[in-house]
Amino acid sequence: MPETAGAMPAAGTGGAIRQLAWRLRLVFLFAALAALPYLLSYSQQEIAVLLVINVLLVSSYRLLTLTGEWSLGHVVIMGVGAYASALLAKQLGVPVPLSMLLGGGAAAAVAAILSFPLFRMKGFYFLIGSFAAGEIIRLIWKRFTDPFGGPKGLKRIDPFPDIETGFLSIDFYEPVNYYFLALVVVSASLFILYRIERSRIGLTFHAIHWQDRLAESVGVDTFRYRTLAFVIASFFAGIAGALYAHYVGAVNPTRFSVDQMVYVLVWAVVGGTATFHGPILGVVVLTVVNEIVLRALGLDTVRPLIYGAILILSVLYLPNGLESLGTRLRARLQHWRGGPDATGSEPA
Amino acid sequence: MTMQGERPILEARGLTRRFGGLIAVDNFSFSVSEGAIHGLIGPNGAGKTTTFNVISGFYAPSAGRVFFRGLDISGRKTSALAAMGLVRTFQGSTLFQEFSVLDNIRVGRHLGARAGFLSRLLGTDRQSEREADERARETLAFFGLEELADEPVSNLPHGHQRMLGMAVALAAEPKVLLLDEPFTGMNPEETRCMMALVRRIREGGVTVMLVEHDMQAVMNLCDTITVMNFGALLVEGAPEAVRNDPAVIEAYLGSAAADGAGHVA
Amino acid sequence: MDLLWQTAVNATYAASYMALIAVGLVMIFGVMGVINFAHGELYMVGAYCVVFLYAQENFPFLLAVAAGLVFVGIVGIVMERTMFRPLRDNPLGGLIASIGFLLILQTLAVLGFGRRMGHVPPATQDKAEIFGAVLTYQRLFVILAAILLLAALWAFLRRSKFGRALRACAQDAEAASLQGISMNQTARIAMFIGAALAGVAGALTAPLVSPTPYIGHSIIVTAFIIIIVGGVGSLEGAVIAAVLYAFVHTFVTTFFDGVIANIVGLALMFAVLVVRPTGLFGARERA
Amino acid sequence: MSRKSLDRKISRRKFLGTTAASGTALAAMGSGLSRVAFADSHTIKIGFLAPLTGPVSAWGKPGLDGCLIWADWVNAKGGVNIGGQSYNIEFVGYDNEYDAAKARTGATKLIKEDGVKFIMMLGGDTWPGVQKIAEREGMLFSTLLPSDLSPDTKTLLAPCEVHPIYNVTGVEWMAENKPDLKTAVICAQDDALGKPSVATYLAAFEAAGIEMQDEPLFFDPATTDFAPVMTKLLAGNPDILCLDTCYADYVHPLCEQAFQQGYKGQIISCTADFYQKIIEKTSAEFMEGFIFQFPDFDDPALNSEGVNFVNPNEFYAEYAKRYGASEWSAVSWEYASIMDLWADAAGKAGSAEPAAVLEAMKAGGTGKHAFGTADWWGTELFGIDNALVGNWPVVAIEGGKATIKEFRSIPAWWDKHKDLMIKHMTALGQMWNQRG
Repeated sequence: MPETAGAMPAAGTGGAIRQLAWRLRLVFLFAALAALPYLLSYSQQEIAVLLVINVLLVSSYRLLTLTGEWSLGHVVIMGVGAYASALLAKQLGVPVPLSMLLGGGAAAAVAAILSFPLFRMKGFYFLIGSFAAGEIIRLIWKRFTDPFGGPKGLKRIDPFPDIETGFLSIDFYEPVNYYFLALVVVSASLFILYRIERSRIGLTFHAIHWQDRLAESVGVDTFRYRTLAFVIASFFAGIAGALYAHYVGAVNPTRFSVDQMVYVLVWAVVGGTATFHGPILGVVVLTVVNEIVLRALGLDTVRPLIYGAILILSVLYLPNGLESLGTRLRARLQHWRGGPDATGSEPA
Repeated sequence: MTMQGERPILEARGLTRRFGGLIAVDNFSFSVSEGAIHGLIGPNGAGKTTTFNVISGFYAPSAGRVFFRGLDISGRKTSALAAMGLVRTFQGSTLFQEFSVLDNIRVGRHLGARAGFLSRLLGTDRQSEREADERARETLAFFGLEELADEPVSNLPHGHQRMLGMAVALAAEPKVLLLDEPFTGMNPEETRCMMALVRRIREGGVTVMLVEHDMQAVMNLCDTITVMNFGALLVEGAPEAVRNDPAVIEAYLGSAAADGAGHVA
Repeated sequence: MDLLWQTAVNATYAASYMALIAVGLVMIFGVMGVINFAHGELYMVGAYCVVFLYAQENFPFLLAVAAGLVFVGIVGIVMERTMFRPLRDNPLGGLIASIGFLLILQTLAVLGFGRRMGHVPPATQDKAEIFGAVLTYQRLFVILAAILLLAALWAFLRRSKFGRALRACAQDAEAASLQGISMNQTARIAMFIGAALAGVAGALTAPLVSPTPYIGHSIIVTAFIIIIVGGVGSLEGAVIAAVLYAFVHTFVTTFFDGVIANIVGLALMFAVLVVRPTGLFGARERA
Repeated sequence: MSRKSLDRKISRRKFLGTTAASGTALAAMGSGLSRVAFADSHTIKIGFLAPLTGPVSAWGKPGLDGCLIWADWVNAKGGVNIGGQSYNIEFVGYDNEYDAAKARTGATKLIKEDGVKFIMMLGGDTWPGVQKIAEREGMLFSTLLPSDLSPDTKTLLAPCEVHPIYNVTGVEWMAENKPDLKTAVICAQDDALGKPSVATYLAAFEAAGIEMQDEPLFFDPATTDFAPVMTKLLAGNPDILCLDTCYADYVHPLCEQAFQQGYKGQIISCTADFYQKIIEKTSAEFMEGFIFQFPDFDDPALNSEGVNFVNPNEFYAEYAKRYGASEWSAVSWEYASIMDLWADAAGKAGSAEPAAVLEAMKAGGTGKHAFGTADWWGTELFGIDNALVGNWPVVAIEGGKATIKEFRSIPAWWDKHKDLMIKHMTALGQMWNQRG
């Protein structure tokens, strides 16, 4: 955990150089992300849009897991954002960008309410408690046809409004445009999530995870901080849900079932939750494998089987996630160079 | 050698804690004077640790009250007590093993480094964080650990980990520090060093209450000693008085005879 | 036909197979510390054992059920050996692995038996009447088998050395290993029993449900609710919660409707969680 | 078989081309990649966008299998003649996993990259994800679930199974031939298929003067034990037990329970897939007279005049030979029958372009439905007349064999009783203007 629990970037020249390298890397990353859709086919651009949304979903999930609690309700919370934003836009005519923000707010509010029963529980009990809470929310969507649309859910959800000025015209039906919209929203969200984790708040989350009694003893209100993590994570999950709803144009209770939650868990664990980028790596790699590679191989019936095998093999042979591959590789490189500080210490 | 005031800073009246049918603490009362080093001793299973857990808010008392600076604090949350200045340590090396030494202290500075959510996001908490870091380093220097600030805790030897545990608590700027078995498992050299530290902490104006097995250390260190047995008060007084009290001798001998070896509290 | 009695008979049957499934799930969780998401698929595999051996190859029903029990138990051992043992210190990894495994089992069932339902003719169409309520021998058989198997399990856990080891491991794996109990051996037996119970439930009920490769999903959600109500660490709790859930669900279905029954089931689960997070019979806190 | 491997080769090549695009390939690719490239100008591609894996795949995969037979037969005869030119038909499948977002991705892939001229879907949850694309691209789509239709879905057709309207034919036939049956009960799974079907049966029962003994009983789709459901249904000794549009894995245990709990009355259901297996679980006597809506395709009555499905008996035989009789279901022939309609319209239009085919298909307000010439209909129920409705078979089990009793007219019923249908549909919130 040293990387994430770490303090502020160290001062001094070494720090400045590292910071410069870090910024350069970011610039390259964004250049690559900007170029990406032009390398993809149209339908692959569609996949890229969903992938970007899922990156936010899984990254927000990681923030929740920082306090040591694993939820099975995160996708339902995403659904709360999706339903709220869709309903606000459809029924009350709230402009879509604003409704998305409010959708995130609704998800955060639901999380805040749920935290009262849920954070009486810890560990495994929290896991199943969040599952129960999620099922109840889904049942509400199914039962109350007005306004939630029942088992069929909502459709014809207002799309993100086109931008139409004299010289600039952006049509968000085009996946490439929505990709950039999602990229901007998700990058901003990831930046905030990253800042939170690197701030004292993140340090406190980690502290609660590893020794909640010790944290309590020095004045950390663990209930408040667990709630805070849950609410923040839920807010961004809600934003992801809103991005999804106004892109696909339809939501239904099945879309947010525990089956879908399982995928989020899988992305996070296969990617590795020790670092910020681990879960992102997980969702990107697994999506590319499942949606592009396996489909392109023309495998239909056996696709789930291969995917399942990949899951098993990856947790068996990469227990710290795909991200540990990078760490291992770096350590190997350092070893070759004979570098003295191979600080790629494995998380506990 | 006393800076002892007369006003009790921490007081328990009729404290009782049951677990199911078992009574771990039974109508137990004591009071700790401000500025004192106060020892709480007793044979294995006497209820010392349970008492500690009740005082520090991990358990609510089944009956009775705890007062801190005249305020009824019974049943308040640990974190709220810490905010009031009542901070405890843990047995052994209970630390954030995954963090660096400095980060442990930084968590300990939780209360001292307040900032709003937005300022954390925007980085405008830098001022208060810098202060917190300075204070954290001062705390480390106090324990002679400043060289190790960036080491991962898991690399530290046991003795240093014990000191760090105390440093984390001290970083929270307590008025009363509750030490849970600070000397257990230490060699005489380490114990001596630790005792000196406890005295220096008290000189800094912090009242200390400790639970301990090491009789020698307790007798040498404490101004007042409370002895409990079977969850209840046996004797309270100065070390010499307690040492020679027949009831205390009886309790320890009895328990030692009945106990055999290797009992865990 | 007396509606009340018939409903009670229906509920007893439901309780029986649910108890088998839930006890298996608790057993695996207790010893392994892993939530076996593939548990519903183990039920499915048990059912398809009967589809294959009894319906397609015409072996006697009882033999097919026994084969289902043993085969799924062996599948459990395979899971233990290949996945859960290497992931013993990594419960989340175990969870993910079980998800991967369930995808594999589903796909294999589709490849082997088609994506539509499997057909199992009843072993017997005879039935008994109890106070005007109909109880088919097929269902009676499930009830009796469940009682017999659970009683045998209970006796096994009380009497045998393995039983003590199992309970010790479930209580505290570290202490158990200090007492010289082999964790591997115990885990293997627990996995065999836990999986076999799910498998035998599937095998027994195969003629009464229409097994599809995807039936596991319906099973695992119900099983989940039951073990939450009963307390995840408690075998007795699982049995009692299965009975409780089956009766509540069956009676509400009969006197209101099936959807309301589901709502009541979920509400029961949530109420238990709020009032007593460890479940009605789970005492221990397991973080 | 060879077709499959060909598919694979093409798609693999495309995949390698698109993902391996490194710097050098960048310029060449650009957005031009999404442009359609025909492998063979004498082949027309048809998209098949349905769940091919997962729990709902039983509604998709057998349909694609049926379409492959259809294509082999048509291509063996030289293909479809469009504007004086023969074209082979090739199906391109995309597994949407019954997910709206994946359906959207699949639709754009089929349209933009595979260049299909027509896309067949199961519909349901997946249609809303595709709707916008259908509008924007003007692509012609078909669905098996007409509840997807609404006034905006101009290019979406429900040309085969106008579920659940045809269920009225079974009730009407039953009321005429078994007039002494007076009371009924009904149960259904609580989902998008069950509810409109319940409304239809309620309307049909009311039209036939049959009285409901109780409110409809809804159960959760995850139900596996149907004893309590049946106990409740039979509590009032009804004359008629209606199983609505329950899926096969509900119909079987429901029948088994009805039999075991001593029911002796009439059963009516939308489907009775694998009814021979139900007979095995119950008895021939119990199942005698069971009424439903889906004929066996080896039924000789399907060769009668007016039935437009080509060689139904041979089609079934071929399907059973290739994939096994146990994979056969209604969707096995339904998608293929839609292809008959499409090929006919494309021939008439002299073009495979979606707009032209759509126009030709709906010309004159009638079309050649699998079970006979039918009307484009639906304005009052769906807000658009894109559902093809005509005769539908009423099937009864006689001597252990499903037998077509009659092809009965849905429009004739509708003209007499449409108010009842609209009343019950409205009560269950199933009218097009009540759906989100």
